[in-house]
Amino acid sequence: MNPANYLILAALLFTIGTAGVLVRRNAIVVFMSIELMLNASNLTLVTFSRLHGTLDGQVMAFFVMVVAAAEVVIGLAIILSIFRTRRSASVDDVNLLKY
Amino acid sequence: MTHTPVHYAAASGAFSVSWLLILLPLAGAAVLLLGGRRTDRFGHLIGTLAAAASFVVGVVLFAAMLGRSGDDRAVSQHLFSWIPVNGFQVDVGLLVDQLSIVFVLLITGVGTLIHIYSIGYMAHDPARRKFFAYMNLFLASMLLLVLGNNFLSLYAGWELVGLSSYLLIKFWEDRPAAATAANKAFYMNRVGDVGLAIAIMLMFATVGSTSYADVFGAAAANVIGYGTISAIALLLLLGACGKSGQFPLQAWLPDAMEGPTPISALIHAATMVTAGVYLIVRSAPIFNETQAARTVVVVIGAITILLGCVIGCAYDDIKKVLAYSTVSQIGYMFLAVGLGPAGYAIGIMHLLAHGFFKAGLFLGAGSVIHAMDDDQDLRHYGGLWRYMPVTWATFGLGFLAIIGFPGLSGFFTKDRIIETAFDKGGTSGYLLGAVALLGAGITAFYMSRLFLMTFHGRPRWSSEGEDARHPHESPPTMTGPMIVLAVGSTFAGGLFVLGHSMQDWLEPVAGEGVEGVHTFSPIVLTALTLVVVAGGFAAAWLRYQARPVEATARPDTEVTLVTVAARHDLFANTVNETIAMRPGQFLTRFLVWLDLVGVDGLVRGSAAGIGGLSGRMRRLQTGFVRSYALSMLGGAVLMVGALLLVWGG
Amino acid sequence: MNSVPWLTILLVIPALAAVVVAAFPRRLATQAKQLTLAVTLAVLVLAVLATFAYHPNRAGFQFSQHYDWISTFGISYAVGVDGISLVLILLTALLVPVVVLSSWDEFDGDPQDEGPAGGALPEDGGLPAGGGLPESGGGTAVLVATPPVRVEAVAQAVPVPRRSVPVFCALLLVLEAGLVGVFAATDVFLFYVFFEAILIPMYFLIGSFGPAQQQAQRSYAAVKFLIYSLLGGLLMLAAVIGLYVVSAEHLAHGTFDFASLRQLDITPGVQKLLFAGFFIAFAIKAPLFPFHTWLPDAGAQAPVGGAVLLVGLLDKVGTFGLIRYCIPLFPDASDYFAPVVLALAVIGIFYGALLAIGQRDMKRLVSYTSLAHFGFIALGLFAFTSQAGTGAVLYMVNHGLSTGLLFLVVGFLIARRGTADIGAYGGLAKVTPVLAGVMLIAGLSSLALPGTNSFVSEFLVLVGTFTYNKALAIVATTGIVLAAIYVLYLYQRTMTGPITHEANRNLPDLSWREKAVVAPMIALIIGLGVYPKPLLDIIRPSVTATYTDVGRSDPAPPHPVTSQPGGRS
Amino acid sequence: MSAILLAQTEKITPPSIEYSSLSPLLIVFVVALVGVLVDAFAERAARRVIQPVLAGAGFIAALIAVALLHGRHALLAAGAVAIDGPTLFMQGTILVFALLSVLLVAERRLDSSGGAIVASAAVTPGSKGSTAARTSADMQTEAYPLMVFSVTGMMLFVASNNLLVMFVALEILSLPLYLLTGLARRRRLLSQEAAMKYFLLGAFSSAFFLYGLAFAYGYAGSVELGKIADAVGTTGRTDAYLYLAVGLIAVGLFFKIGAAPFHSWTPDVYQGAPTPVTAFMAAGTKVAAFGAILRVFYIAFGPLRWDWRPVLWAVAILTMVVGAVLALTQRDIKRMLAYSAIAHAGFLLVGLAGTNTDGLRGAMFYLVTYGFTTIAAFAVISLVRTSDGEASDLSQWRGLGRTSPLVAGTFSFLLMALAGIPLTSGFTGKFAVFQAAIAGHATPLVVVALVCSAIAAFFYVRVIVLMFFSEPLAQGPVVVTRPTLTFATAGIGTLATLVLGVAPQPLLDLANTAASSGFVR
Repeated sequence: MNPANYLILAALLFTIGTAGVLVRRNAIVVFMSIELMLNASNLTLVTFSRLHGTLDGQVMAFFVMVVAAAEVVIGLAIILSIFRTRRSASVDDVNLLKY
Repeated sequence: MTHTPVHYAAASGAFSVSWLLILLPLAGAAVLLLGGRRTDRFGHLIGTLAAAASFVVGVVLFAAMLGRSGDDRAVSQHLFSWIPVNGFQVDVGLLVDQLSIVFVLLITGVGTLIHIYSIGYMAHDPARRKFFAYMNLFLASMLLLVLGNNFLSLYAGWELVGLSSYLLIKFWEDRPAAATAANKAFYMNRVGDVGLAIAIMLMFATVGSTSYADVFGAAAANVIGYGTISAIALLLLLGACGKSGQFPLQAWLPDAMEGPTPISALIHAATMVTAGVYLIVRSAPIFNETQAARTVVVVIGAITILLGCVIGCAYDDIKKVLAYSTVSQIGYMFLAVGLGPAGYAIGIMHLLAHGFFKAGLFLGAGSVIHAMDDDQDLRHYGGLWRYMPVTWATFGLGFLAIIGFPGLSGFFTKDRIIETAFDKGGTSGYLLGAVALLGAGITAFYMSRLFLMTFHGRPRWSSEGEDARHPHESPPTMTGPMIVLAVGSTFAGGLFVLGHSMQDWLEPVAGEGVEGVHTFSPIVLTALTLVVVAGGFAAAWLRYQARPVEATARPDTEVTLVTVAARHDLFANTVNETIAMRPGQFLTRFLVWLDLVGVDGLVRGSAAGIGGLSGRMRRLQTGFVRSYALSMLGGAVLMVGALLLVWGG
Repeated sequence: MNSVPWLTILLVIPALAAVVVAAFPRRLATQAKQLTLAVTLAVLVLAVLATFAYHPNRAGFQFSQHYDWISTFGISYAVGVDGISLVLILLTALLVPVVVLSSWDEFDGDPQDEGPAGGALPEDGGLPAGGGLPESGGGTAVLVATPPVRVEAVAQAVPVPRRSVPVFCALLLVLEAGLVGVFAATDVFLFYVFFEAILIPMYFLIGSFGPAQQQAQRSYAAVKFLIYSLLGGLLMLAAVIGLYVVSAEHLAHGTFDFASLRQLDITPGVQKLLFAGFFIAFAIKAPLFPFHTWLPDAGAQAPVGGAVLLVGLLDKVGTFGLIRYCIPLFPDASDYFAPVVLALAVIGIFYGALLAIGQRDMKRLVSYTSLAHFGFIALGLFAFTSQAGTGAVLYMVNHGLSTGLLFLVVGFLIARRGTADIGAYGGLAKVTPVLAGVMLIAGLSSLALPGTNSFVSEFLVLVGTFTYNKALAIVATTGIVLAAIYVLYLYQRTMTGPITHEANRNLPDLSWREKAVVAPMIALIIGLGVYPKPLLDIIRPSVTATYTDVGRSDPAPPHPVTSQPGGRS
Repeated sequence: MSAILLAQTEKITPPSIEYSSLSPLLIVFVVALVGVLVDAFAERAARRVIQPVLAGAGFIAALIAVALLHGRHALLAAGAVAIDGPTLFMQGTILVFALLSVLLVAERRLDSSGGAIVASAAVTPGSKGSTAARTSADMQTEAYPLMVFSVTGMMLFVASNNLLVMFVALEILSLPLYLLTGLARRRRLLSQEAAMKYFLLGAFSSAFFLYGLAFAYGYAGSVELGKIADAVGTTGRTDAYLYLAVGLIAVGLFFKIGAAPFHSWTPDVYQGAPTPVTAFMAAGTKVAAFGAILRVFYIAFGPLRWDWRPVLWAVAILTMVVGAVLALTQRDIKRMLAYSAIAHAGFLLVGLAGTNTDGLRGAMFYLVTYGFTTIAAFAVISLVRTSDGEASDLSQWRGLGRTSPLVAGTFSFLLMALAGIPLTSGFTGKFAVFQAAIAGHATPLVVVALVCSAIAAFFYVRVIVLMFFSEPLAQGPVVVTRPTLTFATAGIGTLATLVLGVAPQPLLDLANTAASSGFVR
């Protein structure tokens, strides 16, 4: 089938991810949405890799996964510490810093 | 077109030190001002000495000039280069010629006398030293004015006499009236000075020089366009009017009487106020070229004569009356010099004669005021001749001189003016002659009024009661100068006219005094004049001698409109206020407001605007992660969109 | 003798002295003052010596020095003087010691030292309205508990006396160095650096040494002054860089060297842009109408000494820039914009005079008179005749003297009565005759009375303008009436009439120190009025050269005399 | 499918790596790893000594390595890393700033309780242990290895010649920063909040970057900057992928430099993070991010410059305006400096708008000057304290010039540098970039920039007014006089600000040679 469809799918995923970041309040979910965006990029990479007939894209996807994993660690640490302080993971509760 | 400058003889012998004339009084002033209180005790002596010394130098120079042959009597001396900028080369230089020497003698002579007089008059004033300093300063400035050999030096002297006049009018500074009068005098003079300044610029723009030699050379060579030269002449005239209190700039002169009386005598009667006449005669080569300007001069002269006389009749303040008489007498001079070569010399003659008798009159008035405890109201005088005979005699001579009593100086000089006015011929001639004649009559009236109300009739003051008056004769330091001046005013006129002596003397400067065809034979005219004068005197006699004088003037409601108008200076001040002062004040207030609200408001407004913008934009920084993300997304979309547009288009 | 690096010496001495003086502790105030006075006097002497070493009729810059500074941008430390800058350096060297001496006691044991801030919020220091912050620093205050401040904090926070004499002296010295630099620079970048650098000391002079009790107005004036000038300066920076880029296009390597820049022939279009950049900066600095509104505030809020330097010297940088940079570098643009400048100048003459008449605060009044004077200067500069130009440059010097003296006198009055309000005075001529006399002399010089310095310059400006454009000159000339009014009206209100306030009844007359301050000024005012030739001979060649280079020559009179030009006869 | 794989597996050959040329990177990386081990094994007291020394030594060593490498001009690791003038210049700069920041972090005498880094991040604010955590003398020494890791990322970021490496570097430099932001000893809540915001938004932006990378790959079939440029240059083929790539990658990079409208994190994070970390971020991250931007836009998208210039202009203007205007009404001094940082990012973009070597030189010079000044400024800020930490609220600075003139004077000088007053490095820097811009026919942009700096000057001046022209508060802040390290840092920064303002020529020469050698590709 036409690989372009994969690109469209990826674009959709990316959009969903973005929307998630904007609309969801729970920090964890927001973070998951970001992960979704990363994976959309991965899908795009892989698709292009297929289109170009080279492996580079797929290799890159691996890199991205590793990075994403690292990001998860840091992210969860931060979110957790905040959660422990405030007993809430809502990103809307943290807005002391403004204006 | 080029042309050669007028030639003046080089300074040599006595003339090489003619700068002493100016330096001596200047040094006097400097010593007195810098010396401070230390010189209080003998300050007046130094001042008088400086004046006298200057007078001596003047006499020496005069003698030296007599010793020279007619055509190199005009001596020009280059002192130093003042303002040299490429084409614009102005030097400080002196021109001692027949005209200026006459003025030098008048200024230093009368000046010295009045210095002496002031020793007595200001004896009790704590600031006498300063007074003499200022008078010396005035002498120096006035001498610079008449001696300068270029228009810029003249301008310098011109403004400096304005300064000394200002200083002396406000000499009693704690009197608000004095301060105001001084400022008024300076302002109105400045208006005139603007004219003079522009005239000088125009000369430079036309001839490339401001020295008499070059300018007059050009004027004589008749290379300057009529329009230009008329403009120059008229601008000079504006200056002259300002300085000489001629219509329409006369309003300051009466107020200037706030100054001490010797000042009124020296500056505002004898010398400074006649500077305008000097300017016109000095610029004869220019005025000769432009009939238009001369016409304006005579018209102004004529108007001022009447204006002065009429107001003079209405005042009860002795000094104000004399002031207005000065105004009208100078009007005569303007009328004369406005008549061109025929009148220059006559104008000067009347100027000199006037210098004597008006100075004498003022000093006399001063002595009266002194005697009456600084009361200047004629209506509080009367019958003073018994108490102050010398004053009465000297004043009387001056009075006779001014009304033109046969044989006294006024008789010669004023009659010559009337005569010349008629001789001008044509309707204008008759008109001017008539005005002059009428003026003579009115002068006779108000001066007689003044004289009679002061010295004759029954005293309107009491020697007892709370404001008791003990009139007494003044000390010799005061009477002495009065006597000298009386003598002067008696004989000066005669000397001048005797065999055209004055006219011939001034001929190189003022040009050939053309003896026009007589409209009337001099005898007839003289008789006519005498009749008119006698009429004036008679009227005054009937009104103020035959009948008793009220001790207080009648209120405006009971007198004729003319009198009311005259009492209000013919509304000159009202006019000035409505056309100049009020709008000026309004404009000033408006601009102050505009600057604050408008110009600066713009500045402050823009600052406030940015601040407000900042205040509003801060709100966008809500502190919510999601809104930050939204703004980022928005930015991303915009950027990518823009790029895609670039790609598409 | 030109081997002597005069300018660098004049530049370095005050700069070093400033560093030294700044290090003085407060208790050595007197020594600081003495040192400062000595240094500034030394600078004056050196400046005079330099003037003797200067050859007026030699073309181009003299005492020139040239060292590469930032070669990447063709920037160099290049100094040199022509007649124009030399006289202004002389003026600087003269006024600074005068100011030092005049403000000798101003900050000793100031009663208001410990005074409260007068309830003035820091935001009054020029924070735009509408910038108020209801919720300061977010909710921080709410959540983060704020335990009471520790004791030593309180102990350390006690306000110390607010005016340090050494600092004041240091600022003056820095200012002097900067001014010498700005006039001596022959490298446009260097000029710009000094142009901006002198703002800072003046900013502090206004901000922390102005009237003690008016903290809010002081800050406002200082900030307004700084930001206003800075805005102009930054616009000029754009033009400066533009000039560099243009030079880089014309020459092999871009440069800021003035001499080589004026050789460029820049296309008129570009000239106009660059001219605008420079002109606005200078018009703000000078100031010309309508960029003047910072001046009255700054003039009124600066300490008297500061005001003298501000109006007497700093503002000259603007007019100096006009003739040094705008006209020679952008002749076509100067032609093009001349009508605008002349119009602004004439407006300024009347606007300044009328506003001066309307003022009730003496310092503001003097500031506004300066606006009128700067109108005359600008008029002279853009009349493009050697007379007007020379007159204008001489006017810069004379204005420094006359207005400087006027400010000093006003300062003396304020020092005695503590207010600049004209209404608080009256009838002082009887109480303090010398003071009154000095004020009158200053005033007369300000109204350009013949015999005082200003007359020479003002008449030169007018006559020069007259040969260029009669109408303008005539209109401008009528301005001298207004000058008479604002001066004499001020004198009348303060010095004449009866004494209205008891406080005035026994004010002391001028002290010896004060006399020593005004004496040289008066001597110069009269001396230069009677014999201005020495200065004119220094200024004229440079001005003439400037105008000849841009192809301007004086219009010849239609009917010249055959004899040698001038009034000798 | 599998056939292809096989075919390629045979071709794969390990790339040759010139370790010598990578030495700076490797040194720092190794130091970071050692730091982790030290933290694991050395005991508390020792760590606080070893760690900073270790980190400092590592930075110095790396600095020497960089110096030794000067003049190198090569692509390494199969074109993944580029060692050339700009790289070395910026790596050096980053190392210097890192060194200064380490000094700040190592400061332990700020007030009664240790340094700026929290004793144990795990303790919940408000809980029993929290006060102890605030007052206890020790600190979370992991800060040092984290900083070193971040520096590694930065150095790789400016050196990466390959979008993927760049992405990885981006994460390496960001992740430690996220953590560091959360380590403030005082105002824990703000610190944690800042960390979270920074993290979420950072991750968000890197997602954009990554997506852009994918499109770049899709367009050119490679993520090597040079190859992308060739694809544009040789084939001249341009399609939507390319422009999507430019846009999305730009988002990621602009986020890092805090350009509007991607700036919103900056004020919050600058305010919340511990001051030394803020200083480190402000100086280091800017250098790194600009290094990357320069590389990407000059090499990969160089051929397209006429297409992205307008966008760059728009962003630059918006950034300058937002920075200058918003700073006017700030009350918190760190927040104000954050906005000023945004404004400066705008000025730097103006330099880029010239798109010429002058721009490169100017930008690099500007980065150095700005870094020194801003580190010094934050150092001074950390000195002015009340009982609950730094006197961050502007109103507390009133009259500081009277109570402690030296500190106030220094700070005023730094503010003037930021405002760009002549004879400070700030002016020279501005001059350098604006000159480039005008030479590159971006004059309108420069005029806007200058107006903005006039507005900006206003709020710097306001602080000076506060410190000098207003009367001190009765209970004003105290300037702590003990912390030598902080004083040293402030001193060095101020000195550099002065020297670079008066005698910038040497550094300019350095930047010039670095820039004119150009990017390797």
